[in-house]
Amino acid sequence: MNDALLGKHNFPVFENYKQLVYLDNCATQQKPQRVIEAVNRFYAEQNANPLRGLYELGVQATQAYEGARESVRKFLNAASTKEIIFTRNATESLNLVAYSWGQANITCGDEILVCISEHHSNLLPWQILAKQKGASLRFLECDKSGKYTVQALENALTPRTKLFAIAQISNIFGRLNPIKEFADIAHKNGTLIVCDAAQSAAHIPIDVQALGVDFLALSGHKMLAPMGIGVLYARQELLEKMPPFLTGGEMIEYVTCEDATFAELPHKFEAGTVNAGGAAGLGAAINYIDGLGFENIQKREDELTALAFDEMKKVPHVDIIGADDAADHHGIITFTIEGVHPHDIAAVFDADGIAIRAGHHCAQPLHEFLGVPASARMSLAFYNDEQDIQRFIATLKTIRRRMGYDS
Amino acid sequence: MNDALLGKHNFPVFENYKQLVYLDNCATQQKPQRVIEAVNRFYAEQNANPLRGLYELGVQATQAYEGARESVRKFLNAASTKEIIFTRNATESLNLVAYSWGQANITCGDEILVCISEHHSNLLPWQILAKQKGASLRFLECDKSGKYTVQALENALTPRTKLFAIAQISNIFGRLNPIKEFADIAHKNGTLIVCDAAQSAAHIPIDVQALGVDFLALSGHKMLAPMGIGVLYARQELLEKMPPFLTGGEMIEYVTCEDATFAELPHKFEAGTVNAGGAAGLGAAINYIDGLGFENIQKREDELTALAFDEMKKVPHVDIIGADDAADHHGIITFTIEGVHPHDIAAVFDADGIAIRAGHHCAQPLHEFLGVPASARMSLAFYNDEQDIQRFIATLKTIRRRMGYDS
Amino acid sequence: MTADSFYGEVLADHNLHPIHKHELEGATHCCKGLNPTCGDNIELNLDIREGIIANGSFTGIGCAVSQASADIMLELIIGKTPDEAKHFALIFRKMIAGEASDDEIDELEEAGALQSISKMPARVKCALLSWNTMDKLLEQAT
Amino acid sequence: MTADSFYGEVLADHNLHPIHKHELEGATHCCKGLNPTCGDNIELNLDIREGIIANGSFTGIGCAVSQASADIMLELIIGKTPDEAKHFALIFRKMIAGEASDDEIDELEEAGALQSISKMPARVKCALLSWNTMDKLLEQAT
Ligand SMILES: Cc1ncc(COP(=O)(O)O)c(C=O)c1O
Ligand SMILES: Cc1ncc(COP(=O)(O)O)c(C=O)c1O
Repeated sequence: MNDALLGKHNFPVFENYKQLVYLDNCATQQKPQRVIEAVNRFYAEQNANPLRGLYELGVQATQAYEGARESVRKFLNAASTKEIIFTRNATESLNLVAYSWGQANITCGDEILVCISEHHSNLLPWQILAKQKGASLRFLECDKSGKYTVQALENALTPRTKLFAIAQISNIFGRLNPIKEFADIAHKNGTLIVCDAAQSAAHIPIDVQALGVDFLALSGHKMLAPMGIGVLYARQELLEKMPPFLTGGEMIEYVTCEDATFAELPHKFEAGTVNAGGAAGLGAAINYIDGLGFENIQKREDELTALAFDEMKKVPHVDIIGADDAADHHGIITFTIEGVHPHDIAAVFDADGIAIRAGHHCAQPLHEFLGVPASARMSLAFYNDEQDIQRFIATLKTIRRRMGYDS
Repeated sequence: MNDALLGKHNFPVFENYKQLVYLDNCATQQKPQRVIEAVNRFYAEQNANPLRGLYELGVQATQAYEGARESVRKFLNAASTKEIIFTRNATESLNLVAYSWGQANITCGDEILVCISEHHSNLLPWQILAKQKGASLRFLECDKSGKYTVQALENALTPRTKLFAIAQISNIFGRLNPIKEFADIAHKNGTLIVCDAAQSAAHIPIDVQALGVDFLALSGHKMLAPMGIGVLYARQELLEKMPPFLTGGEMIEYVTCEDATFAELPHKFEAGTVNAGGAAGLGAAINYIDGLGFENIQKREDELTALAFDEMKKVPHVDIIGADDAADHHGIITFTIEGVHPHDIAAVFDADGIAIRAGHHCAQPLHEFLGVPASARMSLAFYNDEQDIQRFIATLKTIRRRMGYDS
Repeated sequence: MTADSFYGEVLADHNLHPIHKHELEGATHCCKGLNPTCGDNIELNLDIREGIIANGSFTGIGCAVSQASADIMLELIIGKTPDEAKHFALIFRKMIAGEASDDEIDELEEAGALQSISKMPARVKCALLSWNTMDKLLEQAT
Repeated sequence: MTADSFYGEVLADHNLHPIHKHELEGATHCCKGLNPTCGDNIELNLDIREGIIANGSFTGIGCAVSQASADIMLELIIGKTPDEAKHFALIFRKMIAGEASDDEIDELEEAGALQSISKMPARVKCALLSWNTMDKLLEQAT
């Protein structure tokens, strides 16, 4: 591991807010100086419209952009860069699948199976698609610990199930779902699997070929990169057959007044001027993660998670949602405090300079399923440290009293 | 005018490439240091997921993002920030209209009228929509100078014409279309007008209320801002009735397993984590333009255009596409050289350190209409200078000889 | 009540021990309000007779700010005319926007305890939920 | 021809005065190629008889690089066997990738003049268009 990459000093935001305890990493991660600089460098040294320019700067812009695509390909171990589509964020990636693959492949009477714990971004596109097509949306339920069983999946799949939507790591439970096992089961049933890797990409290594997923979505901003850049991975065979999603410049081969033929993969799915600066930032983020190594990221995050988890369990009136084992949380601990609304929890933490999140975390159906109107969530990254956790716990212990309870 | 804002020294790319003559501003503009810094500042001082955070950093991120929206509103003189939707680029803005408004409002037998000179991004979404709906796509033709007449428009409109798509400034001709006049004619016919302002936004002041347009699209990267951020303006009344386009986090009110209600404008149309860093950059770009003032930008660009135009007309074998008056070109001069393929033209310019563009410029139907397979284009911005134009002309004069012709 | 109460004692007290959080038999008017972004919701009941808000109550779920704000609001408006209630709503909004004078804040009695919300932009919606709901109710009522 | 010829004299010459740009009566094989991103297109005609490329021609539009490359290619392969032509295509690709040896480049005769294209990544597709089209044609032919 490159030790120099660990720690907050690489992140300008922590230089500017020395007292900040940032524990909302699920929502978005902070950006290391190197990533910020990579974006700057693009605009200062390579800025041109990629894929077009017949001049030196344009060639450099193209190299920066396509170089980032190759970085993503390696990061996900995709077979080809043709399978890597740049989007704005995971949400757009999933919508692309729903609009392009979904409109062409889902018909009346079909079923789409969605995990009950899915983020709205991996639920609403399917809900709307199902409505438009007269398909039915079915839900796979988990137990209190957030676990989905093989048995439940096998029971839920029917001959009409065309698609199974599941997050690799839930943004509430933090639990890692057995994607490979589930993909095999789905495929045996003739069902495609779309994997939402928004919460996993920054924390565990992903190998799309080993996982055997058909589609996989992620957001750059949740893995050290700037906002405005995301990725859709899809198997080439599927992409070849899918109609384009957005249309316009860059994604065509020939256009006449009446008709158009479309460019080759991956460009067919990237309409208009691409976000090459964002892609350059994502490339630098991947480089940063590679420099640290996932073993080291995981080790550190697991340690911090265990520390937080164990201390939280000791605080009276605090209830943790999900698994009873810190190892199942991957840096995500969602909780409630008896008698205190999550918004008030977040407000008290904020007063102490600690950023956590409160609400439904874009997972209202899960909250309904669990019978919890809202919850609070702390989520960490490798750049957090023990002191962050200690300050988090110290504030946690005071909350009920500060809300007027005697204990 | 703030004189300090004029000139290349504000643009890092020109510090890094002192000899670069950048005349591909239609494709994308270069970024001033202030814009690059605004993005940096967002990530170093305000980075959090906007619209969610119950903590200080989240509040700042929201202010940065919504502050940029207010800057765009003022820039376009929209009535309300509810009418300003952030997208990735103009292409996505136009696709949003086609998917959301189009799917709900275009039916079999309807007509969509598109100018023959439209960029593919303001053509393909309508071509595909028309096909899907059994509507017909009709074309408004211009004369050789790129001019569309009131008469032609009135003749082309029929009772079935639901939408009229037109660029404010064509990326080939550089001509400014009389949007207000055309909007009035369209509206009298019950036809909505969608205005592609991708090429105008950096060069002339836009007042959506005075223009009376229903939809207007622009790209940040073509007006000093980073890539990955664009804008759709639409009248509130239309947006209220339009179904969402992309769905997922941030754009909902309530979600159940079966159903969802959507957030208020503008959030209804912004699914997933927004590009707040990009928006901050766009805000800074608008600030930069405001600091210069459009009168000054126009004056300078008009002078440079006239200089280039007059000199180009003197070069034998060079044919300029479009109007015969430099004032109608708005910094965009598309041309051909007899006997030399545009790609070779661009290659020779590149060898001399001059970036221009060659090809069909995402306007294949127009090239077909004009009977020109491809063309070369120089396009300038206020930060270009007389020396850029002189070097451009100097190279232009050598091209035929360097391609092997005797003169 | 300890001294370091986060929102201040008045607010904490109204949150933990609301006076008016219950159903209201014989209410003449009822209105629902909700805060989509945070999921807070409120049902406001008023008993308006002979031009006076004779009684009122609320139910629903929400954070301390929205709960206490509702309770304090009812405490203030019960016994007043709808026009007086609207006047209070106006001043309350001014206060939250940081634009009310000290005299005006005095008029609001206990509701003045919510003044500090003007420094928490993310919570403004919570504080305003009951007041917005009341405005909607009174508009429908008149 | 002036000395500052941009692409070099060989290329400029084949572009302005192509030897093989014409229709071909009695062609046994014909194949179209196109370069979507730049709009260049080519139609390649070969007359293959008794295992020899007896004659060939091309038509179409394109930049100097694609036009000259097509003309030079035909100059090289006419009179050769399809296998020899394929071998040249292989070396040509190596050269454009900057990986051919001097000996190999020598084999290409005039086509070696396109060596400098390896330094213009945006133009590689132009140089390869005719060669790719020939490969496609020969694949169909055998
Ligand atoms: C007239 C016009 N419209 C639309 C576009 C598309 O802009 P973007 O690629 O940023 O979406 C362009 C730029 O290429 C343009 O010139
Ligand atoms: C599990 C999960 N999926 C999808 C998303 C959506 O990501 P984005 O908002 O970047 O599109 C998120 C983040 O909010 C998430 O946690």
